[in-house]
Amino acid sequence: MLEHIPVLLILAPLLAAFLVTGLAWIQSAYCLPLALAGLLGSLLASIAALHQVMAQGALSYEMASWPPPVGIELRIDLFNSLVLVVVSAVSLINLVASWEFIKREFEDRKETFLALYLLFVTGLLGVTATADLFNLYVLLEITSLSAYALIAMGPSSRAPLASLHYVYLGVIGASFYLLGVGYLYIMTGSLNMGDIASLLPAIWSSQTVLVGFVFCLVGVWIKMAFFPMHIWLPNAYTYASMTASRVLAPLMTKVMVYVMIRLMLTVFGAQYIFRVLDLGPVIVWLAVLAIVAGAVMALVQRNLVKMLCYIIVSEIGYMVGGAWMGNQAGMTGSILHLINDALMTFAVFLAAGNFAFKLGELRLENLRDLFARMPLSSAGFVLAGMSIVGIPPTCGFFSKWYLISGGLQAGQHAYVAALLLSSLINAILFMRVVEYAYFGEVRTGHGHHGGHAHGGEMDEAPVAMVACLLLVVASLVLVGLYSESIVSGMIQPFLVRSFV
Amino acid sequence: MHWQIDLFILTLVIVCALAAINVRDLLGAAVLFGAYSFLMCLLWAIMGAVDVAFTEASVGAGVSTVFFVAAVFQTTRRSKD
Amino acid sequence: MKRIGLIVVILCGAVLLYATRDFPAWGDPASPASTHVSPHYIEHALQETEVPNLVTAVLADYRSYDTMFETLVIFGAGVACFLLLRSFGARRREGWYVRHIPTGVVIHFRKRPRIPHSRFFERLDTEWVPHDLIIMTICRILLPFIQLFSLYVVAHGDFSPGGGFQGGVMFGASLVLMAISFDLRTALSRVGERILALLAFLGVVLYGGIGVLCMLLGGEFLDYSELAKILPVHAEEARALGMIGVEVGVGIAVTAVMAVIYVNIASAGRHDEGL
Amino acid sequence: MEQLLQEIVAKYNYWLYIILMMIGLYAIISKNNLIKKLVGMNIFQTAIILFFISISYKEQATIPIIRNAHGPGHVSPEAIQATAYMNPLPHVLMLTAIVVSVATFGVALAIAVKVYGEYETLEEDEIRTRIREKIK
Amino acid sequence: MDPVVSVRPLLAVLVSLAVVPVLLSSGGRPNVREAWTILAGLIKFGLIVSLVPGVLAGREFSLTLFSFAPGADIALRVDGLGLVFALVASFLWMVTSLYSIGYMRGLAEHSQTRFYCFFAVALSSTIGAAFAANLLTLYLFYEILSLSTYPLVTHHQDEEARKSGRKYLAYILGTSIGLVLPAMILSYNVAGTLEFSQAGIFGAGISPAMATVLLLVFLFGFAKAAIVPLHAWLPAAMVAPTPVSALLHAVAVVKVGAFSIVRVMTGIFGFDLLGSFHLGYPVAIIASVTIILGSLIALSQDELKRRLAFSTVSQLSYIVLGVALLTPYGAMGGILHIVMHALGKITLFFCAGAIMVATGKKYISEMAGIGKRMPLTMGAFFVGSLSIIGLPPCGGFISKWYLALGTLQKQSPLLLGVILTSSFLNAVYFLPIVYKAFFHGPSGGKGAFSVTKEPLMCVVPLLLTAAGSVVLFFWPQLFIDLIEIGLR
Repeated sequence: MLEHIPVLLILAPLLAAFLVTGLAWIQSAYCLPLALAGLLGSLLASIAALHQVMAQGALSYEMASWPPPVGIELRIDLFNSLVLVVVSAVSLINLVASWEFIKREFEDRKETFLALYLLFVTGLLGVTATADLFNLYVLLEITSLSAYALIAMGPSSRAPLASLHYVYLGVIGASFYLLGVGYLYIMTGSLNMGDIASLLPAIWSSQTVLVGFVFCLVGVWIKMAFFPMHIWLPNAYTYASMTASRVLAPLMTKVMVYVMIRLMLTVFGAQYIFRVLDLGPVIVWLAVLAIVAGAVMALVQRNLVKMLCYIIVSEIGYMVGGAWMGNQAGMTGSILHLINDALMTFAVFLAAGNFAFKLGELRLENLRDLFARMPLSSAGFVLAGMSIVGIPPTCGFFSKWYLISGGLQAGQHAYVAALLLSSLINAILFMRVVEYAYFGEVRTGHGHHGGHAHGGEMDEAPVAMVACLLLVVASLVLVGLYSESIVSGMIQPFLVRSFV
Repeated sequence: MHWQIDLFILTLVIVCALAAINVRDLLGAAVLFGAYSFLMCLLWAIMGAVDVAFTEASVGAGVSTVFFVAAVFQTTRRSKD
Repeated sequence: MKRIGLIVVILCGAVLLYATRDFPAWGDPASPASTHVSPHYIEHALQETEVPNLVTAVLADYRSYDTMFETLVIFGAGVACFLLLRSFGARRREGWYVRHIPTGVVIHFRKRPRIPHSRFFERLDTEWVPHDLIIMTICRILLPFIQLFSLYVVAHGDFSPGGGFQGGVMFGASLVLMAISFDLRTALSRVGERILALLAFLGVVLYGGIGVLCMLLGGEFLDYSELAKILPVHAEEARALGMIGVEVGVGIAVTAVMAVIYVNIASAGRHDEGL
Repeated sequence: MEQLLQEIVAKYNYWLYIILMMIGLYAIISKNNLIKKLVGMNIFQTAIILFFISISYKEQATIPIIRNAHGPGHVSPEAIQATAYMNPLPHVLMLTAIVVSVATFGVALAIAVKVYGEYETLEEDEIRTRIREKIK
Repeated sequence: MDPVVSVRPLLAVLVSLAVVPVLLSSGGRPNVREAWTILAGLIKFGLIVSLVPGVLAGREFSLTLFSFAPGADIALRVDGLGLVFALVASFLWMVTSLYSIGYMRGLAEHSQTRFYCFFAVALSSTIGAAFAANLLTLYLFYEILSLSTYPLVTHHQDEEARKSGRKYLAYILGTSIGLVLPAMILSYNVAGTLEFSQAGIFGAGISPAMATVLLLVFLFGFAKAAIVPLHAWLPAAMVAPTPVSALLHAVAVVKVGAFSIVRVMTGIFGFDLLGSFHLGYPVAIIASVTIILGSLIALSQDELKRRLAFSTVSQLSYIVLGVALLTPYGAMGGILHIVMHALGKITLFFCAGAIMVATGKKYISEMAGIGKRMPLTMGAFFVGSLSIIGLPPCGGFISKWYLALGTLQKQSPLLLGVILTSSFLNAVYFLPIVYKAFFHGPSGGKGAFSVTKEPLMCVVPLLLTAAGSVVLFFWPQLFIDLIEIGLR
């Protein structure tokens, strides 16, 4: 079965999704175990794939045994195996953590939610694993379609509208991508990434290729909420059900960043992107704008989740800027940050979800005395926040290191400045939350009643939610401390051909 | 194939598209949108994409329009633009 | 907003027009798109799969993995519509309308009436929808033909335009026609929600199952030629049979999902009254 | 002049698809009515499909179904010429794209119905005032 | 130097971290909690003392924990300088723990468990910073220290405390992220390593302009050293409970800042490079400005803790000044000042806290005559002031002596003048307090002080540190040896 690993990791959640819809009408008690089994299967398969890739190089799977470019190929190399592991792990952990929450929010429709959730994950895994541009589009649409529905199901009355706006922009994004693929197809006649990559150098000067690339890129940017195409994201993720945004926020945008880097490095090649085209400086400036705008917008938010959403917008700026820096350090930083940011965002959203489970709406004022009520969740939140700010030894620091390093090497001082500025603003943002949550007025008046003078009894979220949060937070530190092995073991071998 | 027919239908398609987004009645827009889809399907049939034309006829001109009408039935026909 | 829209549109249009200068001329048989991969399909598909309709061959075999996800998109849309709209609670309403068929008298009830189970009474929708004997009768006659034709489209997809998707949409449309010409309740009493869900499930499982079966028989995922091991045919015919199998799966799933989407949108998820 | 005419005949299809697409894009961005935007979205998608179909067209070629494939006097596999049939690949891709667009359309309509249930209107500006009122 | 791989430095760092869960779980029982705190302090001090003979014998204990990039690992290394700092910090932690028991219980503070936990974390990171083998590790512990002291600063949870906390973090995090981080990465890009070494890491590959910019960025970036104009957080942070001010703002936090600057100048740039680019002098000037300004502002403060805070601002720059002289004596004096100032200043803070606990008084103008009520406390205060001023028989004299020698070596009468002026100013703002405390009557008439006796748990520690200050005057040799090893 080993040779089937690339397809198994997609099939596991897919079949689970089918079976869940079937079982929901017959014996709904089996749905959750089935979904968990599916996600676990996909996690194991992606770990096995990572292992195999590290041992013997990229895996290629010819769908229906037609060799590419005639058939569709799945191709797993160092880069996407890493992303696959993150995607499957995050989705598995989120399901474990959110089940109580899902049960409460969706009551009689939780099995349907589960099915859509699995479809969403399947889509993400498929997008990451495929080596076919059109297949990527189809899977992207599966992901988006389930995301639209998951967001529209939010408890807030504004959720459907936010989701509808996401639909409009999402469709524009996907269509732009498709159009770009069409342009590439008209010039090369192929859809397979590797095949196109081998055909492109002959027609580098073609305007069609350039425009195709630009449209692919803009499409992907819309999907990843790159400033100024980010307008759909904050509302969508804020008004969605926390159970959904906990998986959407860390994965959706990051997988799109993956797609962008894949397009840049594998399809078009670093040579074309950085030498033939001279878009780097312009896009880095856009990234600077994204970083600053995201940070500033985050400052004015009074809603915790919305604030986190704007932080995502600025983090997207980090990654795009790093990727377009044109040197190995920047690209390394971008890829490492992709992994780290997925974990960091996941951790803060897990914590926010725990808060929401107990508090309902997460306006900053509602967070008073949170620490006394939910000490573990808040501690997890603070650690995750530290990682986003970039305090060592959490992983956020190490990816920032490479990003800044890349910026300095490329002479992009504005980017470095923006990155530092946004780190500082992130620090302010998280300190503000901490002030509300930890250092509100002591209710009994300070200095006259020893011991615990905090108001509010301890009222922590369910065990599974807290345990998952702590697990993810621990992984933030571990990934940080072992980032060297990720960089030298996986990212740099992948990049070595691109940056000589 | 005669490019004159092609051009004629293309023009009609564009007219239908403009009408569909400009008519101030959603039910009217639904019908015009159906017409647009059907003309498009014709165009594709001319270009030899029979399978796609078939699909567009059943989906675009058929089911999509029905969904559209159903949605208008559940909401409102009113449209300010 | 209008101004932003105009600027974006003009910008995009200009960029796109700029790119067309490089395009190969329209209909040029020597363009890269027509010479790189596609000749393989045209020249070898018949030999390799025994299916003369090249689109079907590419759709259901060479790029069957895409098609599986295409089915999945439809399936997902059905699930999504169900999740979004289906509400099990009854609508707050002004009353119930019941018609006594022989006299044509319509009675309005404040509370839910207990209608005697007889063919003399029928429930009417609160909101007026056209309800015409002629339409009903004609549709009743037409329905079987539509459905038969859609089955033909599915089955004959290998040789002529059509296939699982088109056939499925037509079959779904026939259900929708039933719901429109009679009313939603009649349609749902023939093909209930559970049955639709089960059909959708069966359809996608049929597709995925064939793929997995190929894998279990020792081939790659969706490599129908492996089916020759359990069918009394040779590998190329097995491919054609596999294609029919998945097309049927697509057809079933699409039928069910089209009906689900329609029913949910038309009744805003309450499944009692609607267009 | 001759050249220009040739250029027009060779490319007008592409240009018209661009016009169509821009109509759709404009509608998505500028229309106020939520369902109108969906119409624009569909026009936008069909325009792209039109573009792909244009790619697949070949002069002097027929629809991509092999003639005389089976039965007596059937064509030998070696005799099939790639230039004799349209390129089937874009057709396949666009079948998928149509399906995707109808699925998206369905889901979007469902969401729009939900939005209407919430605000009793489909006009964006009116919805915005409702939201503002609610916050107050 | 022979390097020895040893886990002892790591253990020394982790001890107080490991005690945090225990503290958390013993939240309800203060005695258990404080017993653990002190026990951890003893173990930590013991571990650090056990490293002394080895270092004196010329060994270098080191341990690489995680590697991040070549030359930028997360690694610990014990050398003379680090050991000096660690010894002082861990010794004073024990004393402070004792003191805080008296203080916190005396004032019945809330959230004491949180207080002890973050105290322990702060100590861990201080020791970590002392033992850091490279700039990356130093930065890591520096940041953890900043964050873990924030809850201590905001301990009172009122508006003023929150404001000060904001100010504190804004200055500390702002500079460390905004200045140190890019400077560090730039240094790494230039040099390819961040490992401290006497020769510096840059070699010939750096231009004078770049070196100047980097040095200045580092100097201001380590804002914990409170170089003017980045000193404003220090007086603001005085809202914290006194043990915090004492340990963290006289010893741990500010000294980590100064120590980081010392490390950067000795280990990253190296004296040779600084000398050849003539970078010592500008730094010395900046430090001198801080010294004089700090002293002048201190003169005008009426709140005792604020006066001490500004005094700290000025004294910290002695350390920087000493190292910036780039002479052996100067460096010796500067680093020795870490030790001497720590003991002197902590005594003064303890006294301020003891007065606070016993009488509730915060302002100097209210303290006339207090010496008669609290003779032990004010006696210790006198010793502490002497040490800060730099008069025998207190440790401060030794460090200032070396500093003065350093300026002479450098042949810079201006800097000598700065040191002398500042010492004079120190005397002007400290001695009147003592004088009034003993020889004036209370301004508000007899019986203005409700205190009957000095709180024991407060007095014992401050006597200990005052005695330590005197002892160091007579036996400073251990530290001098260690620093010599460290600077070799």
